[in-house]
Amino acid sequence: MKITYTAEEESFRQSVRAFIEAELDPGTRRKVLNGLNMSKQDYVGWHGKLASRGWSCPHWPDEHGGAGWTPMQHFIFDDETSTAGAPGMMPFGPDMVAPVIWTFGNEEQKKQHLPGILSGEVWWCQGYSEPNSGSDLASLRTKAERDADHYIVNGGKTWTTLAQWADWMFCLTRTDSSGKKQEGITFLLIDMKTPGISVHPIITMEGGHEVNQVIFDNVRVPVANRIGEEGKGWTYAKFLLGYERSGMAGIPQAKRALARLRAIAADQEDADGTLADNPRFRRKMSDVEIQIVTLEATMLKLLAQQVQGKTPGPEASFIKIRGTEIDQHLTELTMEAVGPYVAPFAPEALDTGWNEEPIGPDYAAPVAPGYFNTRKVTIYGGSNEIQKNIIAKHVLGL
Amino acid sequence: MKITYTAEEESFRQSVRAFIEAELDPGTRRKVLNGLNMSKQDYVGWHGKLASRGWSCPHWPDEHGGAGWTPMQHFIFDDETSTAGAPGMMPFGPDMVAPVIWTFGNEEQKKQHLPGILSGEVWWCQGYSEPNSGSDLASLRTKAERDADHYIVNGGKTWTTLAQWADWMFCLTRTDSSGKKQEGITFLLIDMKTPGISVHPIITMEGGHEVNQVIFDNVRVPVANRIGEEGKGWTYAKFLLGYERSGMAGIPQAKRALARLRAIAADQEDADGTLADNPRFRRKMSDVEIQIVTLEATMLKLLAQQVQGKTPGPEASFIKIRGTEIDQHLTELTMEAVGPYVAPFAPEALDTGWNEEPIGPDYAAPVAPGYFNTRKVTIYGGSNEIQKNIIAKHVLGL
Amino acid sequence: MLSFDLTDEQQLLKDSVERFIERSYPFDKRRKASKSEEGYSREHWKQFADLGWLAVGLPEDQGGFGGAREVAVLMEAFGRGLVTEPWLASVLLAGGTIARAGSAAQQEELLGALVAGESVLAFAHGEPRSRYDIARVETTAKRSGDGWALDGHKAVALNGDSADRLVVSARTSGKARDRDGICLFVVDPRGKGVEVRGYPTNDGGRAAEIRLAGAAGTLLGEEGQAYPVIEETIDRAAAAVCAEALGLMAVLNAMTLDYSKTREQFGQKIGAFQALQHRMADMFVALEESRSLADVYMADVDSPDKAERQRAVSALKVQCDKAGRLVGQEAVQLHGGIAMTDDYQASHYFKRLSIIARQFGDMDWHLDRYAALTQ
Amino acid sequence: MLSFDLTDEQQLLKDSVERFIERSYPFDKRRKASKSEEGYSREHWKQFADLGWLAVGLPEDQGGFGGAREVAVLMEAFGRGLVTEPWLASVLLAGGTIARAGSAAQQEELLGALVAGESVLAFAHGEPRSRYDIARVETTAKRSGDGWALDGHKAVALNGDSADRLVVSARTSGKARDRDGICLFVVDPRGKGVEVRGYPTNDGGRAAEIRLAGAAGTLLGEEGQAYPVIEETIDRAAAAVCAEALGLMAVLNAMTLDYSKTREQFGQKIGAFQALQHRMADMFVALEESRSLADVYMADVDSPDKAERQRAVSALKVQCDKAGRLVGQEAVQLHGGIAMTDDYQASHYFKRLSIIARQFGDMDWHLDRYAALTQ
Repeated sequence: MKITYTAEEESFRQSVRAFIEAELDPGTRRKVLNGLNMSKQDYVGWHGKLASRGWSCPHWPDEHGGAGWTPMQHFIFDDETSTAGAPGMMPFGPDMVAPVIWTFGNEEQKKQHLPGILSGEVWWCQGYSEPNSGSDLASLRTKAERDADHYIVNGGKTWTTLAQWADWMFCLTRTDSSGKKQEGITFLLIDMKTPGISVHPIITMEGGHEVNQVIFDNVRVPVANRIGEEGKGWTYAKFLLGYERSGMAGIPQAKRALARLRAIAADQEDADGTLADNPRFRRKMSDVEIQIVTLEATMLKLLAQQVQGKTPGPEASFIKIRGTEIDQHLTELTMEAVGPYVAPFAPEALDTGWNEEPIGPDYAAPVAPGYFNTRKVTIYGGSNEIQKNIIAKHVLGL
Repeated sequence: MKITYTAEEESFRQSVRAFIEAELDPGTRRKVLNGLNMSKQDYVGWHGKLASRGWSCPHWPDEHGGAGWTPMQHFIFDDETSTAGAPGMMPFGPDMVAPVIWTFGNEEQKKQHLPGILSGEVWWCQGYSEPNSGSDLASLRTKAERDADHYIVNGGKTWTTLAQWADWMFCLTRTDSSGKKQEGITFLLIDMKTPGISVHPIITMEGGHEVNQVIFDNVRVPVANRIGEEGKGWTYAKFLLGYERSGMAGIPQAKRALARLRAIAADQEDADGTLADNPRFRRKMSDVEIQIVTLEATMLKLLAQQVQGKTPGPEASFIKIRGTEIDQHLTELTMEAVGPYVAPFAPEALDTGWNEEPIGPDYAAPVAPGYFNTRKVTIYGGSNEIQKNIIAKHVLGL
Repeated sequence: MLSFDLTDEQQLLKDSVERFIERSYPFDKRRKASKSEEGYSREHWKQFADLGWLAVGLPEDQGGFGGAREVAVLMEAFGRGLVTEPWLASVLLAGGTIARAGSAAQQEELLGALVAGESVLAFAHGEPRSRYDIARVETTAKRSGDGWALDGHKAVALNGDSADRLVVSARTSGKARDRDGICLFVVDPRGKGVEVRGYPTNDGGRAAEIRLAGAAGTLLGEEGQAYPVIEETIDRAAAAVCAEALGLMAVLNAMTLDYSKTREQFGQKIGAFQALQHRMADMFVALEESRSLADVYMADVDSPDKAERQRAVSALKVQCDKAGRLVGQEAVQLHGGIAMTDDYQASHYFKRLSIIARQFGDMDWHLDRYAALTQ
Repeated sequence: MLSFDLTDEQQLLKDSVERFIERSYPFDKRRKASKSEEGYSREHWKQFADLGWLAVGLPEDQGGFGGAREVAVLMEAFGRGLVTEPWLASVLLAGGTIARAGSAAQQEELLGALVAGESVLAFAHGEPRSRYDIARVETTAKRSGDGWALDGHKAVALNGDSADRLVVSARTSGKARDRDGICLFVVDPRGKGVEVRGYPTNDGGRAAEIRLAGAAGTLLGEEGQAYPVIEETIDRAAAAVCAEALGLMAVLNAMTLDYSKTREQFGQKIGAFQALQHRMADMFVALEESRSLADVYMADVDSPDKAERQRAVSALKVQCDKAGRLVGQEAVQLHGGIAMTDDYQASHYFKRLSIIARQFGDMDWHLDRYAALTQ
């Protein structure tokens, strides 16, 4: 589809491009475009660059440091940064805890936390899931007991993404077990340097260390770090889940993955030319492209509605479903394209500074790990089954 | 797979072939092979021929007129008759009510009913489903009230296949509503000529008249026509459902449909030759062929187990699921093969004696009706959802 | 900036056609009309003319208005009502080719009467062996006196049996699959050498086989150059049936949902069964996605850039055929037996979706074309 | 008459390998061996030899026994145990080519040591650009003195880094895709001009890139006639990994079912949710169907009729890849996060299934071949 851009939009696009050209670290870019392992500095460095331009959290309200963009500007920004190979923003601070803080936090908390999130200097992690509460989040058991002006937290969280880099955690704790499970949940902000917190890596099947188990052993958290009222944490958590889901379409990332798939197919020899010439494989690539274009159309409509002040409803659920299905489909097609060279396991090839000759084509090493790792996307952020339950209940009225 | 036949089996195959050659009516055969409308006489005529050879109900116990075949002989017989275009046997008499009669009926009933079923002179229909009890069969409401040595039946049945040709119906009725719904069901044999029975056609979406609504208005059924005990009908009905499902693989029919599809594809022109040369379409035909072969392998294993005296368990459920999925897949692929000529609606072309020039290729007329009609197979005989429930409960223990 | 809002004119059109379908197009009337000799109601057709719908998508100097989005507004509502009137055949297909290829005089004559509801047209292009190949024309035209004489067999011409005039494609040069050498002709179906065999179709409409044996035809446009006109017309028809499919799917989803909230089995509404809930969620997603794609890409059907138009049309057809298959099959399955019957409306919606999947290029045909455009 | 019963010998083999896997092959031992330099345990290998498994599928005059069904019995159990010992590479692939192509003396020498567990072999056939094309051999062999000198690059040679001898394909004539001109050679991996780069694989095994620069090779069989030998060997390997997949799927289904009966969410076991029940029913059906196909068609892999063999192998690979994809992906999804972890065994079974789908021809490759055989 040809989107007609206004002159302002066109000039905005140029300024984004120029900014990326000038500021994006070439090493970071190379990692993003080739699916290599990222360091904390890759994220934080780029975040800092954006922050100094006022673009780190453009969707925030102006008073907290947002950029005041139109939805179309957001679309252009996401498209340009993703295409250029800029790292994605970690959602935990800017997209998740920040809206909770500015909506439900007190002035003190806003002053303390929002600037560090905006600048990227403070890394947050999400303390939601527990070993026995996966899809059924509200059944969580990590206990916070009041002791004068502190809570004593005991228990543990799991699947905590990049907790090993985090300065702070926003955390759901149980302060009361007497009522319904959704009641008695309290939303705490926890300094990860507090004594009694230990972070234990969970190695996922592709061999990566992205998630952790976080154990609390008599961790003292000041009551001042509580968001809103005691026992009302579920309300704040649900508010945040809505924010989480709508960000999961991942259109620019899908387009980048498709471009990479096309490049791989063009390199793989096949009976009559390359795999990219094979009608069967071309049809498969076109099919996924049409899926991407279709989801993009849905996102564009949502953007247009936001211009008119409508907030996205339970659509977020189906965007999460389709976005993650497309992700998985792309990584699986890439497995198919690479063929026998998906077998070698070469985690070192994903690290910076590895300069040996690759095993097979240089694009092969991240492919199987990418496929394995992407199995998670239909599980996390509210599994796709949960999203279907939400559609059935809240959209279809079943 | 090459099945090695014994000399006896080979000679049996020859005798089946010779019998078909000599006895199968050419008009009937033409209808079967071209998917045209069948008359009652097509079924009854072939049944009668088989009966005079002792082959009409070969799977029956010997004492009632079975042929005493090995499972391999059944396999050969089904394969040969289907390939040659013999009509399928209507299951209601031979496969459904007959086992109930010889297992739970009294001597009187056996003597009265089994010979007519064996000879094909008496046509049976199944009175199970009601408008408000589809998958939930046990919730049926057709009432049978005792009046001396009769039951007075009031209510109605639906989806009654070929009731318009039926002489008798085996019918589930409710004689007691006080307990659990599975209790209080009574299994009656009802003469369709009894006053108070009316048969109302249900026209299905392809335009055919295969099923009916049957209304009972004070129908007097002798108590002597009750199978077994009053209120124990559910036991007999469940026994019969097991018999019903295992017959639904339909391998020979699927093979015939695939052969027809291949012939159509070979006739349809395509960019470079015919559709049968198109790699995409060839791949689709091979995929369904592999599905058929796979289901056939399952059936062969079941046959082999029967030789050893094992009775099929809940496997019947997954055979029903896969058999019907393959049926639907084949009719849909045939739609695809025929292309724009699926549109014309020419029910008269499916009737015997229609001699006008066909609209488009002569194979086109039955294709869309076949696709539409085949939607039923995943619904009837216990919908595929019900079969999955059965697997979950009885096989997986969930 | 993007806008998906309808313009005021589009909104008016939408309101008028939706109101008509809701109030004046009940299913029993549609069924009766569908079973009549012509397969539709001349009274409805007159109303379509009065409401201005027979001008949608035609050139403004012939009283026409609107492009692909207006067509989509109309067709989606027609899908909801399962309309059998020959709008697609007459206005979009035949009218469209005349608007694109005809001389001023031909447009004046033919489109004037069309828009006024005085003349019904049809388009006869497909042939017995052409499947979806637009260039595969074997019907020939030879000069004969001042005019042309046509010979050949045209297949499944929508509403070809009730048309006052036919637009017929025929070849004056080249081989069966050449793009060059194809022409369009206006043919009088009552003329000598024309045999029209009409029949009902499985979706409740009508079509015809048309045999030409030296039939007289008047050339429409330039000799041998009709391929791009036909291609664009069929692209627009493909997009139009996608919009129709949106209407069909919306009705099927609503019916299935309603049924699941009333039908009880095993002591509860069937809509309470999680396995069915998840499948209804899939049906919802399939429709919403198709609708979004149509809202955003329908405008591209009007693009002067042929590749852009074809990419949009093929993406739409792939998505809508895929969604239509899911929604249609699941609607029948989740209803159970009732949806198998001719009496229950859902079966008719299912049948129309099934036929759309075989019109104007099937899913694989469009996937191949999309792939070829993406090289 | 049909019989699906195992013979007494087959039953003995099955009992012995299943007992071994159950009692002597715990997951932590497997994990440790998998991470070792060779990727497996020499101690286990010795046991395999003692139990006679290194003779399965090899010729009787070399102490071997059994055909495709015996191989399947072994491989299914290896799948259950997620065995990393190089049985496939050493016995089936390398041993199989030697058995089919080698002279009596070569068989005596090489297979004798193999069966005794004294020598590990590997097969180096695939090349960096060959994908699944068996004839695409660019490695060349030229006469050099009494023997041959090989040049080229062999890709992803299973267990190529721990082999005492390699069986290597190379071309003495013809172009890259010709079937004629391909030969097999026995190469000493420690010889001059051989560079072996070993690495772990995503399924817990090992493989190697092998570069040959004037490496010395001993011809195995007739010059230029190795294609049918290689083709049959790879067919047998494809069938063998299908049998392995049965074992993998059986474990994943059992784990998923167990988990669904213990894991609680929303106050009930997740196995009580109907949407999940139906998906577990699909997993069950996928495995049962695959098993039936294997039980009935595995014998055809031994058929002297090449078309019959290839139809059986391709049908098996299509069905097992399809089923393996469903079972593997659903097992992870229904478990949720836990199955994403390296600690949880299911993830390793899933990974092995994912790699099998890319070995010895993928689903589309086999579907195309099956279609070609059905002409």
